Amino acid sequence: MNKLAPQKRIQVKEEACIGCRLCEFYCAAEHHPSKDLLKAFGPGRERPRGRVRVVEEGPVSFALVCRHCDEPLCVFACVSGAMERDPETGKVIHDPERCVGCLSCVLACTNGTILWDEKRGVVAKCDLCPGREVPACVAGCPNEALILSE
Amino acid sequence: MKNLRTFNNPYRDDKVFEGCAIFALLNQAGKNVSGEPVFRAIANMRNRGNGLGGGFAVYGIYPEYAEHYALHVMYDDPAAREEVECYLKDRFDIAEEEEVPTRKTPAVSHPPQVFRYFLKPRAGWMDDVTEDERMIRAVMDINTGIKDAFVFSSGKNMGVFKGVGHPETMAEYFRLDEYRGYLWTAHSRFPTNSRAWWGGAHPFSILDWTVIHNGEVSSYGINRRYLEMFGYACTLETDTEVLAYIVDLLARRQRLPMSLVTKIMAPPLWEEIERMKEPERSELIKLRQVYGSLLVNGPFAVVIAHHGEMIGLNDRIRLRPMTAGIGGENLYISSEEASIRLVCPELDEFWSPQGGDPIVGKVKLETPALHVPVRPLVSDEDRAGLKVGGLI
Amino acid sequence: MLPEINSQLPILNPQPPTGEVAQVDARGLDYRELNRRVDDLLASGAGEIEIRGVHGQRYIASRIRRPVNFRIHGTPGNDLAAFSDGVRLEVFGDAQDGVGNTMNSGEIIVHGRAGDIVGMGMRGGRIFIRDEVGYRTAIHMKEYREQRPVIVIGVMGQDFLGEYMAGGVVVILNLPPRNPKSFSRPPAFIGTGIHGGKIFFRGKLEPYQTGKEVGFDCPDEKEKELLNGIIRDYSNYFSQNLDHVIPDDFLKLYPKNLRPYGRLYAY
Amino acid sequence: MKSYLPAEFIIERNEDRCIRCLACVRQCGFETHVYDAEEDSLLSKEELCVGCLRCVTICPTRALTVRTNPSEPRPNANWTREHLRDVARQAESGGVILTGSGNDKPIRSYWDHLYLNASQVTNPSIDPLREPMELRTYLGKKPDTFNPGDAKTRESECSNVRIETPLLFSAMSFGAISLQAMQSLAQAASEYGTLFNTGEGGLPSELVDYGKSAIVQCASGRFGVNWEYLNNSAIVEIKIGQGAKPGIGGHLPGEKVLAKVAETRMIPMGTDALSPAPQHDIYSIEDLSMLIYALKEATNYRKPISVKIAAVHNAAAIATGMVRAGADMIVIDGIRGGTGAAPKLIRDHVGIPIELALAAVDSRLREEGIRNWASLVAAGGFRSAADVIKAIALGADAVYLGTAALVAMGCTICQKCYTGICNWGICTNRPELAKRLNPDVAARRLENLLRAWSLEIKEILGGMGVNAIESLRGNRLQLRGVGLEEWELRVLGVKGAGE
Repeated sequence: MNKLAPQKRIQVKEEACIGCRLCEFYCAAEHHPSKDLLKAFGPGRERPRGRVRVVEEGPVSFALVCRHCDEPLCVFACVSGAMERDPETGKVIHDPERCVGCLSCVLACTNGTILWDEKRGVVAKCDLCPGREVPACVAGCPNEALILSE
Repeated sequence: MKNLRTFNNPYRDDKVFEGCAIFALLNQAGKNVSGEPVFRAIANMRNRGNGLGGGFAVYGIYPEYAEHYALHVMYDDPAAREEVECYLKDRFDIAEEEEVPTRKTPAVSHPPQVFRYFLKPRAGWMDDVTEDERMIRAVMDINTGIKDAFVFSSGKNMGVFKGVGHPETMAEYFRLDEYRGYLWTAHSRFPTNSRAWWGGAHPFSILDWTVIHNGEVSSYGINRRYLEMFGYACTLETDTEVLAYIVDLLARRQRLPMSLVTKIMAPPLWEEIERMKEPERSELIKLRQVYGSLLVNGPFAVVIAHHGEMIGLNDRIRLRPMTAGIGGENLYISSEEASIRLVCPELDEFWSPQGGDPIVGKVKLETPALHVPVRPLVSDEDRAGLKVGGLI
Repeated sequence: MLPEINSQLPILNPQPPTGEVAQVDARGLDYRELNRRVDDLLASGAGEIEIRGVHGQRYIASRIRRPVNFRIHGTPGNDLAAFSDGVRLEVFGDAQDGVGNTMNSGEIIVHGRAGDIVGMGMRGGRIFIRDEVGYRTAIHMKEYREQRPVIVIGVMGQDFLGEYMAGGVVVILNLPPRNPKSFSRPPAFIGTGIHGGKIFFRGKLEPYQTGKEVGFDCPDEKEKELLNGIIRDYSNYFSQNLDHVIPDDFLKLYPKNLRPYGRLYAY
Repeated sequence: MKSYLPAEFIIERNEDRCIRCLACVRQCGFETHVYDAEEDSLLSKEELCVGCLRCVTICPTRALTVRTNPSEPRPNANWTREHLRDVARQAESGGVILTGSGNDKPIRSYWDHLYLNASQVTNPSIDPLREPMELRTYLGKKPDTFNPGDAKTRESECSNVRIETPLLFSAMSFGAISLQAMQSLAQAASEYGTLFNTGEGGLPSELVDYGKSAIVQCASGRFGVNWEYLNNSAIVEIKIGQGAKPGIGGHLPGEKVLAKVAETRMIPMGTDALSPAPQHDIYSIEDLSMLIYALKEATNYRKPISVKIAAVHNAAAIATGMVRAGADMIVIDGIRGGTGAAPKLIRDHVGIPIELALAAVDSRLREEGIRNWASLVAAGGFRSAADVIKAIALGADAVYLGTAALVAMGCTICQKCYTGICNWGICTNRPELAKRLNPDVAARRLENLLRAWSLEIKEILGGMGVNAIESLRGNRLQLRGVGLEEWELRVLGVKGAGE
C-alpha cells in the first residue's frame, strides 16, 4: 500500500480518561439523524449506539476507537469491499450499503474498535464525523482524554 | 506620667518580643571573682542574640557601701539628671554619687549617661513603711515620672550594667573587668525591634532581685493583670518585668520560700499532683488554686538572683534549654553547655534539670570569705511592709 | 520510579575513607569559618577530619554527603550533623541540642551526653549517646524503606521521648545516670502520639510514664537479636562492659495504632 | 446512632432532559446518584451530596440542578443553620469538626473598602497594550547599599529569585492534593516564569525537573526533607504556620498515604502523616534563626530562605524578628487562607485578615529600616487581580494564590477536601478520581489565570501612569479607603477617599 499523507486520528489518553462514557453518547447522537442528544436518547426512544466504546477495569479506563491504521487489517480482511481506506485523507471508511455482515473485519481488527450493529446486520466504526472539524467524541470529552492528532 | 513603653515597646505590641542567651555564675563560697569567664561564656553564644541588647548583674561589688542602696540610673538627657538628683536629695541621704566609669568602645554609639548613687532613705520620708518599700517607691517614681531617666538597679552591694550591643561590648564599655563579684548573671538579647533603648536590655531588677530571661511568657496578659492588683505598674510592657515582680510579690512581700515560688511559676501538671502523697498533694492543689494567675506559661528559661542566692528555672515542659554545672566553688547556669565548658572544662557536676525543677545555688553562709549581707527570708521590718496595700 | 534514595546521591568519593586525617583547630572560629574549612579539606581529598577545641560551633558536618569520618573534641554546638547524609561522626565530649536533626543516614557517636531533640525527624542512620539525653528525643523520627533510624541512649532520656514517633528504633539502656539531678522525677510522656517504630526500654515503667498510644510487649526473638547487636556495639564504642545487660530486661513499647488521631474528628 | 442531620442539598433532575447516560452516577465519588436498572430510574441520595456540582457540570443535557436544601428550621439569627448542624454532628460523633478550604464567614474584606487611583490630566495614563509594562520581581534579601567595587554586594549573599509576575502558587502538599494537581501547578509556574510551592509533603519524583520553579517547604513533619530536596529548589521555605489553621499542625490521614505519597514523604504506606503544631527545633526567635542558618548551611548559602507565618495579633513584631533572624523572604498568610483540612473552629476564629497584617508588617519593617532585608509575600484568599494590586500597594512584593489556583483547575470550594474524595480530582489520591484532572488542561487553565491577572495588573498600572510594578509596591498613595473607621485607616496606612 502506498504511503499517504499523515492521517488525522483520535489519540486516546488512558491517564486522562475518567470513565464518564460521554464519548459514547456524543458519538451515537452525532450518528443519529437528529444529531441531537435529547432527540437521540429521549424517553421512550430506541437508544442508538456509538462507534466508540469505553472499557474499564478498576481505575483504568479508556475509549476504544478506530485508529485509522496506515495498514488497516480490516480493509485487507473485508470480503465485500465495504471497508476502504480513503487514498486522499487516509481515513478508513466503512460503507454499510456494501457490508454483508461477515464480521471478518471484526476478527481482523487487533484493536477491537469495530462494533457489530446487530439490528442492522452490519458493522459500525468511527468515521471521524464527516462534516465536523473535530469529531463529536473529542469535542465532548470533558477531560481531553480524546485528542485529534496528526 | 511618663510612658516608658514609648522607649521599650514603641509600637505598643502586647509585650516586647525577644529571644536570647543566658549565663550565670555563682561563687558558692561567696568569694568575689572576676567576670572574665562570664564575658567569654556569653560571647560564645553570640548566635543566640543579635547585638541589640546585652547586660550583666553583679553582686558583691560595693562592699564599702554594703549598707546603702546602690542606685544605677540611666539618663538619656542631662536635664533628667538634675531632676532625679533633686528628687533623691529631698528623700535620701546620699553617701556617694558618681558617673559609672566607662571606656571608649567603638561598637557603642550614643550611650546614655549612667550614674550611681549610694543612699539611704531619710528619716521623715514615708517612715511608716520599710526601707525597701521606700526604695521601690523612689524607683517607680523615677521610672514613671521623670522623663529620660530610668533606674537600672536599686539593690545593696550589687548593680546592673546593660545597654544596646553585644554583652561583651557592654562589659568592655562599663569596664566590668575591673569589678569583682560573687554572683554574675549575663544576658544576650535578640529583640525583634531595634528601637535602641538601653533600659530594655536584661537583667531587669527591683531592689536586689534581678531576672534574666529567655523565652516568651504566653500568660503575660493575666500575670500582669494579677500583679496590677498588688500595685505593680508594668511600665515596660515586657514579659521579663512580670517575672521580677512575681518573685518580689511572692518571695519578698508574701514571704513564700523559693521552693514554693518556683512551684507557683512552674507547677506540676494536675496528673502529677494527683499521684503525689499528702500533704504535698494538697499543698500543690492549694497553690494552683490560689496562684493560678501567676502560673508562667509558654517557653521560658530564667535566672532569678538576689543576694546569696541564684535560681534557674524552666517552664513545666522545658521548652527552652538550660544546663547547669559545678566546677570547684562555682555554679554555672547557661543556655548552652559549650559556654560552661569553655570557661570550666573540668566540671565536678553537670546536669540539665527537668522542666519546673529549679537549679538552686546558695552561698554557704558559714563561709568566712563572704562579705555580703544575706538578708533573712523573713524580717520584722519586711513583715511590716506587707501591710501596705500597694506600692504605687 | 524513584531509584533507591541512597544510590541517587552523587557520591564524590565512593571509596571508604583513606585514613588520611586532616586536623582542624576550631578555637576562635565561628561555625561558618569552621564548616568552610572542613569543605576545603574535603575538596582537597581529606578522608577523615579531626576537629579539636570545639566550643559550641553549630551545624558541623551538616552539608556533607559522603562517608567521611569526623572526630570532634570539645562541645559541638546545636544542630550537629543536621540534614547530614552518610557521615560518621564521633564526639569526644558532650553534645548540645538538635543532634542529627532531620539526618538521612550515617552514624553519630557521642562519648558523653546530648541535649534536647536528639534525632528530631531523623530518617536513617544511627546515633549512640553514651550518657543521658534531654527532652524530646527521637521526636517525629520516621522510617522509610531500608532507612530505619536507630537511637541508642546509654542512660535515660528526659520527658517526651519518642513523641510523635513514626518509625525507627530507640533503645534506652537505663545505665546509672551521670548526675541524678537530671532526673528528679521519672521521665514521662514517653511515646506520646507514637504511630510507628519501637522503643526498647530496659527496666520498668509505670503506666503514667507513657502516652496512651503506647502498647507494651516483650521483645521477640528477632528483636532480641537486634538488641544484642546494639548492646555489643555500645560496649565496643564506649569500651564498657555490658555483660549484665540482656535483651530479656527490655520492655518493648510500640504504637497500638498506626492512626492515633483517627477518631478525633467529626467527618 | 440515627442521625438527625437533614440533607444539605437537594438535587433536582429534569426527567425530560435526562438521557440515562449515567455520567452523574459514575462521576460522584460520594455515591449520591444511583441508577435502578429494573425501573430505569435515577435516584439521588441527597444526604450524601456535598454540593460540588461535578454532576451538574458533567451532565451533557444540563438535566441536573443542585440547590441548598430550602427546608429551614425556624429562623433564628443566633442559632443559625450552621450552629444547629455543627452541634448535631458533634452530638453524634463527639469529635472536632473538620473542614476544608478557607474561611467562609463574612469577615470584612478590606480589599472591598479600598479603591485604586488613576491618572487624570496632571500625568498621563499609559496604554499597556502598546507600551512596555514590567511586572518582573526579584525575591530575596537586598543589600542596604550598592557598592560597585564590592563583589559581595554585587552578587549579594543570597542570590535573588526572579519571577515574571508577582503571582506565586501557594503551598499545597502532595498527599493533600493529587500528583496531577501538583504537576499542573508546576507546569504552569515554570511555563509562566513564576514559582509553585511543594507544601510540606516533599517533591514527587515525577516533578524533580521542576525544581528550579519550586519553593520547597521544610515544615514540622520534615517529610521528604533531605539534602537533594533542599538543593533542588528556587527557595526553601520554613513553614511556621498557615492562615487557615494558625497554631496547629497538619494531619494527613493514613488513608491518603498511598504508595506514591509514602515514597515522596519518605514514610511507610498507610501511617498517619502527622505534622506537629510547632517545629520542635523552634521554640523561640533565636531558634528560628538557628533553623534558617541550618538550611543556609545545608544549601551553602545558595537559596533564599523564606519563613511563612499565619497572620496573628503580633504579626508585625514577629515579622521583624523573622527578618532579623535571617529570613530572606517572609510570608504572611491571612485568616481567609485555604487548607486541605482544619478544625473549623480554628479556621473560622483564629488569626486576622491579611490586609491588616500585611499593612502592619510592611509598616513595621519600614519603621525599623529593614524592609529591604527581605521580600514580603502576602497570602490568604486572593480572589481577583484587584485584591492582588491592592496587596502590592499595601507593601507586598508578591502574593500566593492557593484557592484561586484550585478554582482555576475546577474546584468549586465544596469544603470537603478533608474526606480524601474530590470529584474534581484535585484534593484526592484515589487514582480513579485523581485522573479526572488532566495536567495538560489544568496547567493551561492556570497559565490562563496567570496571564489574565497579569494583564489586569498591567492595565491598572497603566491607568495609574506607572509602567513598572516597583512603582506600585508599597505605594499606599494609590489607595483610598471608603467605609473604614479611623483605626482601620491608620493600620492600613491609607487615607480616606477624598482626603
